[in-house]
Amino acid sequence: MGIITTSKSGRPVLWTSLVAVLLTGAIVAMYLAPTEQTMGDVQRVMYVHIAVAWLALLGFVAMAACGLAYLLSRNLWWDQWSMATCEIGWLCSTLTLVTGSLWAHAAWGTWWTWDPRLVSSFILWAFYSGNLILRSGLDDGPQRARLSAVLVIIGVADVPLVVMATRWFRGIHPVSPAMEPSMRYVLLASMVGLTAIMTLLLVRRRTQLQHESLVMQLQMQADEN
Amino acid sequence: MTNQKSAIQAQRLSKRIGDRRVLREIDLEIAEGECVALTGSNGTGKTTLLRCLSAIARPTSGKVYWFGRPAAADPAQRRLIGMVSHESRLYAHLTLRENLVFAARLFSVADPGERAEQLLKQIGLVSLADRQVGQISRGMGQRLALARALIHDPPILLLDEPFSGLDRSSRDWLARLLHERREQGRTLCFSTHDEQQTGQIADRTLTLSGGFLTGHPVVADQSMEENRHRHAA
Amino acid sequence: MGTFMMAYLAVWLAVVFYVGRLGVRQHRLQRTLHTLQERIQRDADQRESLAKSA
Amino acid sequence: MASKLWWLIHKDLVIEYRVRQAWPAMLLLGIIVAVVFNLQMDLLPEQRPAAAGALLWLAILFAGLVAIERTGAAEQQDGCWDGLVLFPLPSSLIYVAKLAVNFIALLALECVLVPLFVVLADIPLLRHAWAMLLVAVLGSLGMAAVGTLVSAMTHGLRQRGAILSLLVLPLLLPVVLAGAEASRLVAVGDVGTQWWRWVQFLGAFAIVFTTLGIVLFGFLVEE
Repeated sequence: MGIITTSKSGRPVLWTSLVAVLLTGAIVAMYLAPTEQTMGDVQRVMYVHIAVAWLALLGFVAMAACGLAYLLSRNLWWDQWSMATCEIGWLCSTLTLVTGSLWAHAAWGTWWTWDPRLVSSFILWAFYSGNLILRSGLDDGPQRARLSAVLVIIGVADVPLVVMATRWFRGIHPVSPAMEPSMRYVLLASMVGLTAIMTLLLVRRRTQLQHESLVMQLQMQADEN
Repeated sequence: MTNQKSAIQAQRLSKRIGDRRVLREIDLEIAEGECVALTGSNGTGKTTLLRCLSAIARPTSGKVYWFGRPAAADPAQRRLIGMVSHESRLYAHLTLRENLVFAARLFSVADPGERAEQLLKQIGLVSLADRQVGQISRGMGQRLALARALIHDPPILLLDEPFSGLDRSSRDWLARLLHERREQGRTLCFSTHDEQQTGQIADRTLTLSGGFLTGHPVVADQSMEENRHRHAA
Repeated sequence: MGTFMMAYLAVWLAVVFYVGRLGVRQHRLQRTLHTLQERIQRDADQRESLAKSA
Repeated sequence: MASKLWWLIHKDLVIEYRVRQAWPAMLLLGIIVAVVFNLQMDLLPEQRPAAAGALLWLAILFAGLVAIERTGAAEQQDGCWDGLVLFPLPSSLIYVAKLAVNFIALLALECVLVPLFVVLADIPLLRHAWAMLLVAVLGSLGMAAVGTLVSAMTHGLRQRGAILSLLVLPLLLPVVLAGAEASRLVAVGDVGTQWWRWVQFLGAFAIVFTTLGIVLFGFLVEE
């Protein structure tokens, strides 16, 4: 029964590291990184934007890998990872759209345009949302794990095709802007920091999902006795 | 490991549907040529057990064997099984004959048209052969569903509540038909809640309650031999 | 700088929101577990007293 | 195996012919969408092919969803699906049969919509009929491959229609884009290397998702 009592001890570590990483990131990005010449301070948005965009993409691939692992092993452990990744990935994907939109408003003077890169990140967000909605329509258990696994595998096969199709339609999104070395370091640090935070949340959520399913099993046993 | 003489064998079969553990580690063995009745009150999982035994449903854990081979391994194995459920599994908008011919074709029966005709005669519905299934009565539909399950002459026949909803003459007809198949050495397993029927037809009665089987689910070799002799006599 | 602050705030809020949600679920889980434990204990006591009286 | 595949498809077509559960609704919706879209088009002649190409494929997608949603409608009554699963067939064969039925339905839809667009939008889609046919065939194949798979995935869900379109629309975006662009090139008479690239793209899409469907369909239908 001691499964959940361990959870309290992890909390201060979680909070401290979260606050520390986020604050350091903000200070570094605001004061240490050089100001970009043409864009000015607006360019600083990139440090978060690229980091969450990278996480959204990474999460999608990781989710598909978990789905595949589930179908091969039929171990619900993988489905818990898949579910946790989906939630965090959805969060990062939403943040990608929000931060990107803020940047676009400052740089291009519009909140949204149908540029290829934007279309593909929107589609990514739609997949995450679709998977969450599909899951919410199904009961906990093997069936949900199976269907969601198939969906994310199809999704991950589709994303490159979306990117290709939209890119052939030509676009205005900066592909890889030239950066000073110091900017690169700040970006790298920001990516590592945010990845660490999200991984922490992911692991916590996965553990929680496991506890939830354990409690459900206990409840089932109690009902039967 | 698995007994060569057993037509169906289930090892530690469990099935969970949603939050319910419908079947709990069931061990079951049915010998070739045996006729087994499955009883239990409504909602105890007789249908689920039959669905697992026919490999329509995938067990949560445990294995099912048909004639010693894992049931789900190869789709071609499904020829060993015929099943009648309480749903007819017939296409309402195809005619009686079309339904049988379709099933015969997908089971690779040698002459589908001929086989369909033969079965229609056996169930006494030749005159309605070109009527759509949606337009015939439920009782007739049940007969046709049985014919559809027998289309490939399966060595194992599973029936889910075959007697429910039948009138007296149909019951007798069905009992005769089951008896006939047992005479031919086919394996039968049917679920029912009618105790009277079981005594007349079945060699063995198993009762399902609370997810467990009672009766004599696993037969020792000797008694299986006895059963076979009894059939032969 | 304003745009950057807004973007950063968005990330910050999202993380806070998610951690909050984790906390709420954890709390609910603890409560469910607690009532469950009580129930199991009660059932066990009942069985014991039944066995004694028999 | 091929003859069994044919009998599976044949059965669905016969039932559709007798009951008319999907096709009339699909075709009617297609026509209405086509007319409504074209009401809004008040463009210069040189802009028309681009707009009409995109609208044509959107119309196909929306109307096609009707057929996709009713995939296997014949099996949904009287436990016919269990009967199908009990046949000694690999589940991939059932997938291919259902895919073929949807593919045929989409082709029928295009046979109505393409001439309708020629008339309503006044663009010469049929000047290079073979080129248009190739685009239509490959595009429908990709749509049917994805649609059949997602339809099986959402089978039995509450609010199935909404979830189905929610999942299918983003997945089929590449087909709509490629179909629209290829149709535009056909309409302006430029069936050269650029057109061929889009056709190849549609072909690749169809191959990828048909293969995925054949591999993954078994996971969707087990109970």
